[in-house]
Amino acid sequence: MENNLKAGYFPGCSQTGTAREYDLSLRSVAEKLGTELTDVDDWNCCGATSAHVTNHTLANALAMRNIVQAEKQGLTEMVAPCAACYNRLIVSQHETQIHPELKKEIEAILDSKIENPVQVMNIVELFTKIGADKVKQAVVKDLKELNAACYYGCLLLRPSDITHFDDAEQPTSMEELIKLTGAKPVEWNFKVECCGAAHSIARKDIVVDLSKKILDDAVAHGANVMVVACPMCHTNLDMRQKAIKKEYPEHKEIPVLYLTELIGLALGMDEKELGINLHTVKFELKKETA
Amino acid sequence: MDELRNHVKEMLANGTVAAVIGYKEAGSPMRTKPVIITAPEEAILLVFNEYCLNNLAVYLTKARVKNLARVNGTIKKLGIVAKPCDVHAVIALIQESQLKREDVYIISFNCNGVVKDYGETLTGETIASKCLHCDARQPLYHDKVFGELKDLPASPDEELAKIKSFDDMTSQERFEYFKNEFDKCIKCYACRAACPMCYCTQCITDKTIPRWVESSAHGRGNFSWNLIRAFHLSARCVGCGECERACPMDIPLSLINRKMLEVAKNDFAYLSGRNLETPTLVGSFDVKDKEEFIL
Amino acid sequence: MKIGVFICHCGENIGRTVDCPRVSKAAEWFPGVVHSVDYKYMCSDPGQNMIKDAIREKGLDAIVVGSCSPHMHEKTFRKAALDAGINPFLCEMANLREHVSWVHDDIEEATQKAIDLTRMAVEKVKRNQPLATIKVPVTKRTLVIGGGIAGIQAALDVANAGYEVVLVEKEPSIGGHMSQLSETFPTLDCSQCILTPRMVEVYQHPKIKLMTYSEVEKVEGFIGNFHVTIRQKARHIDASKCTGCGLCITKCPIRKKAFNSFEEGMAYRPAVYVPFPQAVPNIPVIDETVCTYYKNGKCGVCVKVCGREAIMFDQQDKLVTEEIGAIIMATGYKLYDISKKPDDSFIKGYGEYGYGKYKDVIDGLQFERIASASGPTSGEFKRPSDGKEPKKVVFIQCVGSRDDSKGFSYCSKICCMYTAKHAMLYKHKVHDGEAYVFYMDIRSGGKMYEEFVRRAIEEDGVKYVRGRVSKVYEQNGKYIVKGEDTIAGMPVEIEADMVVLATAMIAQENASTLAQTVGIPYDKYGFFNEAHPKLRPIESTTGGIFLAGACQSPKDIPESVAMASAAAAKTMVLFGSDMLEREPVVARVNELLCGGCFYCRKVCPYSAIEVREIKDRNGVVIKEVAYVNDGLCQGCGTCTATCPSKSVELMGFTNEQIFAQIAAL
Amino acid sequence: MTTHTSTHASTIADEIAEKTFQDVSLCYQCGKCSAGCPVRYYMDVAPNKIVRFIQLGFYEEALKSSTPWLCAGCQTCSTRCPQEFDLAKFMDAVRELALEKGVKVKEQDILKFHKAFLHQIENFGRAYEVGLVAEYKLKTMHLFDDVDSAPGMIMKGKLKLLPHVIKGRKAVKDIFIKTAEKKQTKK
Amino acid sequence: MTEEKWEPKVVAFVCNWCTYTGADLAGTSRLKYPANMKMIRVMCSGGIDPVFIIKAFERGADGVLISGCHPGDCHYNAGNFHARRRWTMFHQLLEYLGIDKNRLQFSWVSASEGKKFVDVVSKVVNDVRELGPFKGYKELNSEFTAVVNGLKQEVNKAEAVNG
Repeated sequence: MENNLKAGYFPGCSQTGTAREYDLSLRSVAEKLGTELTDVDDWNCCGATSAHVTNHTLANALAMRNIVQAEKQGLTEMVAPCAACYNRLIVSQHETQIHPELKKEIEAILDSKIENPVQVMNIVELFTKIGADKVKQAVVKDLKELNAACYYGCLLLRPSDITHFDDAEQPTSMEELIKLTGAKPVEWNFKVECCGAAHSIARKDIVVDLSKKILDDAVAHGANVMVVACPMCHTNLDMRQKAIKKEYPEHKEIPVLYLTELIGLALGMDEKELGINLHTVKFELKKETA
Repeated sequence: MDELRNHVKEMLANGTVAAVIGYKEAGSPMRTKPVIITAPEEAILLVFNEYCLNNLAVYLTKARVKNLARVNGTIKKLGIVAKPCDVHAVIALIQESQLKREDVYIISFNCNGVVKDYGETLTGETIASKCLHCDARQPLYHDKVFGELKDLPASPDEELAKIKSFDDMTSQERFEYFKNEFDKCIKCYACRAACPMCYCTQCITDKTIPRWVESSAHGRGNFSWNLIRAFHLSARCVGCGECERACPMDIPLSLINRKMLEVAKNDFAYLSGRNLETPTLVGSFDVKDKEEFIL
Repeated sequence: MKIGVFICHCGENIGRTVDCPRVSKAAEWFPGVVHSVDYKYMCSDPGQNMIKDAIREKGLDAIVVGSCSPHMHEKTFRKAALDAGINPFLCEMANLREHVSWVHDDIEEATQKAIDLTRMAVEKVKRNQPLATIKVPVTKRTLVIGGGIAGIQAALDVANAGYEVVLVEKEPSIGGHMSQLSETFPTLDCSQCILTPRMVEVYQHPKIKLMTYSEVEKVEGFIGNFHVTIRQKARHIDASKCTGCGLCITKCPIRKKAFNSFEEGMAYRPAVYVPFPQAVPNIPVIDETVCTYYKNGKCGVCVKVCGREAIMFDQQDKLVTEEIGAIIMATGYKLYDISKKPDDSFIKGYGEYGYGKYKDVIDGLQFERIASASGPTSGEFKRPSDGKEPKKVVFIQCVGSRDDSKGFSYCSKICCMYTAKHAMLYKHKVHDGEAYVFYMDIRSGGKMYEEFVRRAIEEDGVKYVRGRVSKVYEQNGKYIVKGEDTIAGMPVEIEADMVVLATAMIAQENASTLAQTVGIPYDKYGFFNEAHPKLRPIESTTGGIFLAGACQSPKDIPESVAMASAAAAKTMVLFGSDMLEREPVVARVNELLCGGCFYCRKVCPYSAIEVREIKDRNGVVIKEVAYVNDGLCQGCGTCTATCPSKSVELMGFTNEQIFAQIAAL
Repeated sequence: MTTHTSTHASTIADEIAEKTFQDVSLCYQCGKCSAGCPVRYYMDVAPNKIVRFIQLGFYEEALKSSTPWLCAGCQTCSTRCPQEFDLAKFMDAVRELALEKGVKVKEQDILKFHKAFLHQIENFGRAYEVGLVAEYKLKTMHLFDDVDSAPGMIMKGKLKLLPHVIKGRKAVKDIFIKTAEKKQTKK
Repeated sequence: MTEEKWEPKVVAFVCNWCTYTGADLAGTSRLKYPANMKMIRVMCSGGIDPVFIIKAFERGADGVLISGCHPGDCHYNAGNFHARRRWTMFHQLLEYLGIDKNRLQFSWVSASEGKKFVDVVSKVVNDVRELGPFKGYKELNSEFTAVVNGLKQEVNKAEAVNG
């Protein structure tokens, strides 16, 4: 295939653990679409919420070390599939670009110059880059049985003046993408509502409440599956459904897929290949009777 | 070369142009001089090569040349053989209302550089310094274009390096340097005569009521003249280097012109005579123009 | 040349730190000075007489007064010079008070500087030329652009004073936004009832030439002498034949193709239409974009029903030129379309409120139409989605106003009042309904305004919540409005049936393009700039062009009307004399030397430089040179500094004069 | 409530401005941030009031509140703020200051989680989830929360029993040391 | 004149509407500034020709100040925007040719900025004072005079020799 995309890949910690299936499905889908992903050498944790809520210099330094690593590798584009990692990387990059004194400080800590040529992409942008046509051509299975609620969460779109990606309140890019697979996107209210993210462990009660509200709205608007683009959202929406069920026994479960998994299914891969069997809420496509 | 001659012959014969300003050989194949062709059979004289040093655009604003285009009460086109860099001057003149685009017929060449001086073979050593930072070896505007692009002999841009080196000098040192250079000036105004952009009916330096520039060839008059000349050409100069070539005292005028070209480029992303659509730098403004030097 | 120097002590003001007698003594020795004196108060009557007497007795040709700032007394001393029989522009001043005695302490230094300044003034005045004030004739006709309430008021005032008016309106009818309103604050009288008689008056006024469905295309000339080109768009109806019977409108088969913009998109209109029943003039327009005839040449029902043969499918736009002396800009405002952000930025505005997504989230003008007795619901409160009566309505203020992020930094000024009015109108009709207003501050300065808002709260029970709403979303047919009451410090969620957004008032579509056409400055939002924010709020900086109403900044009806009458009064001031007098500080071109590069033309802020062709005896153009139009030139001198060959000079500030000053340093 | 004076006041507002590159006076207290905050119901004080406290110099009230700690950093407020004030970033700075000033944090569990998380990165360069959860549970004594899901996750390969240690571990550790030093010198 | 007695000579070209009026305000507010600076009033900063500056140096000025309305406040809407472009080019040219940038300074002073006017004037006068007399420019001419005198002497000598 000609015009194959080459991009750097920043997996992020979750992809090596709780979100193993995200990593798995991304790599398989990328391969199928002829996209070559190069892992960032010896990447470290972006610092996540914990760093920036307690020490902003530390947060920027941790994130920028990865940018510098990618830079040294000669990467010009880099996908960070985890929305939180994406947010941390792109924000730190922006901050160091507009505040020279901060840049100097971080350069001193990292003992390395920051040139900032690397363009950080989120997962949706990666697919846009690959091209709708290419994805569409590769689809072998029509997912028309799926009524999907696309969930962007908070960090994929924000801060909108830095990410410059889609409308911050009424985004549509993920919907456009999944339409290619035949799945039907549903219009619902909480595409960009927060699920509680980092409070997953320390304040499970909050996460249970917020996730429940989001899941309920999706179901109320006719969704039979949710699509996410962030391991943290996935943890809260999928894994926490057990806890939700415990708290609210009448809760109606709804499977939660990663965007990459949904596309993988359309490209003809099976659930196991994509790691969907690892989810808390079970999901299987209807078996074709033909 | 035959293409050029045939084309000019045809244009003159069918009346498209009233005259063509071009180059002809001057005593040696390694030397040329300007010629104005009005009859088709004279077209055989025309040449184009790396010895076509003059910027012929300077003739376009001369009354005698303009008169050639006036035939029986109508205005015909004037043809000009112009290197791509000379085309910049034509464009700048059009932007300054000295010409109309439809009144000039631009015959240009894909340019492979010219020499510093007549009689030399074109090499990295002898190539004119303006060719080393040329941004348009193909003419940006033309009515006819000849020639094919070949690789240009490469050489470091020493002019720019020299200009940069001034940054490390103190103001006194720079003042001293230019004062000494300007001291050589004999006020012959050859620089002005050679400059295609110096077309004023009466030059500021010739004005006596009031007197703008001290006309005696002493240090102060020289400094003022060169300063005003440089300023009047800032952001208008197309960088053809004819002034320096014309200067009998070898004053390095290009060091100043080039510096101001760099200033216009860096501060306003502007190059003179490149685009008929962009407003001239002088005569337009942007609310967001830089101003960190203003208190 | 005989020059007189007069040094003023200004009581003690100058005299305390400047040794005035010494200055006047020193001036005696300046070449050309034949008379030099000092006096306590030069500006007093005896002081002025001293100057006049000296001019007459000593035969002075020019004078220099060393006193205060020219901004203070230049006019006084020039007048004195004129009275004594010399040209007033042969008087110069040296500023010895503001620039010397008041800012320096050392007497020696101050005196020396005073001598220097006087010498500079003497050197300058030697090179002054006698100048004559410039006189230009005035065409006593006014052009009013915009036929909203401001334009109507201005046109009527000027016309009633006996001057001719051309009123240009781009829509098919005059009336503007005011004709869309239901009732008006703070009296709740019906908008149409007070407006319609004015519209008819305009139509019938013998001094007013009404041009609807027309736009100003070109403005040339200057104060007192504008040449205006107006495009009359083709109505495809012969206005001279049409009686306004409306048969074509009722019979037109195109019923649901075009939204009715007067009803703010909440109804349809046929292909041939008048914007609203009371339209003035009552002559319809055919919309080419939807009419079947323009698609395939068929239909023509209107032609068949029209008894007057007034339908003209092949009518073309017409260009009309008018000679005008003064222009009143009254182009009004438009509402911020919050489904889009104003610039071309990627982020769209206010997705969180779901405007454009939810049918029952509407803006203020849409609410006016719902509340209006002549509106799409005939004044009954029905929400757009299902026609049900909303029982709970939430009003959100400052949508797009006071918002640097998604809108505009300024306050739209009228929303506090009309939101109170909206809530009140709603409560008056739906007695069991609930109205909530989310606000940040209530700005109700104005006669009976604060009382009006209190009435909404106290008598009509409208609930005001202080806080901006963060999100509106739909759940089971209700709209959940998420807000915070910042006074109680509590989150508030309201299940509303309808949400009304008080969107910002912004500059009219293409206001900046029109401003460029007319030649007046505008601010970063597109509102036209006044000449001075306090002392000249009605005038634009361009002479003879005045501003009325919301084209200058957001305004309510009484303010717009007041401004319109003020603008009308300003044009009458202009028309009070037959000739205009101007200071002769204008640029002059030496045509012999001009090289015709026209850099002057590029830099002139007033487009005062024109091209003049120089021809030989046979009429063949030899060259083109610059020429200054005295009426337009304001005398900044930017052209003089730009001219490479120094062929243009500013009268009163010639290069020769300035060089003389420099030389005298 | 005690009387408030804003004598040494400007320092904290200044420090926040320095950390966040924005001035608290930007906020005009419209409350849109609080209105849209997903965790508003769990907070003791509305987010806009935290800004108000800082504006007025009531620092203690701001620093000891649970609100900054409950902020999930979702940036809904920052995205919708009409004054383009980045409240999420502001909250980061308030938390940071609370730690620097040694204010007793109300939400101990959240703080302990963050500390445990950073500890993992400091040691291994990446988040090591088993270690994180273990450390967090030991610190908070919430020993039996979520124990039901853990074995399942280990089976699925989601929780690895051994941490992945990156090569640049020392570089990362250095980052921690240098940023800590910076804080010391500042004091 | 001895070095100790030297006082800087500064010329200011100011616009009529903002800076000149701002200077008037400095006066009415009785603010103090050095008496070394003398002002020449033009209508707009857009009308200040760079040759004025050269002339001022030729006439012995040690420093020049140019001042007009703030961008956007120009009485003539756009005069100062054109001026700003011209200055951007001119001050870099002068600096390149070796005239210290503190000898030619630019400022925006509005009609209400009496205090700023005083600050600007004081700064310029101080800067120029630090640089000392503008010998470079002043001596441009004296060298010429010296050469002429030298030539005259030569001629005289020759005449003397030739009898």
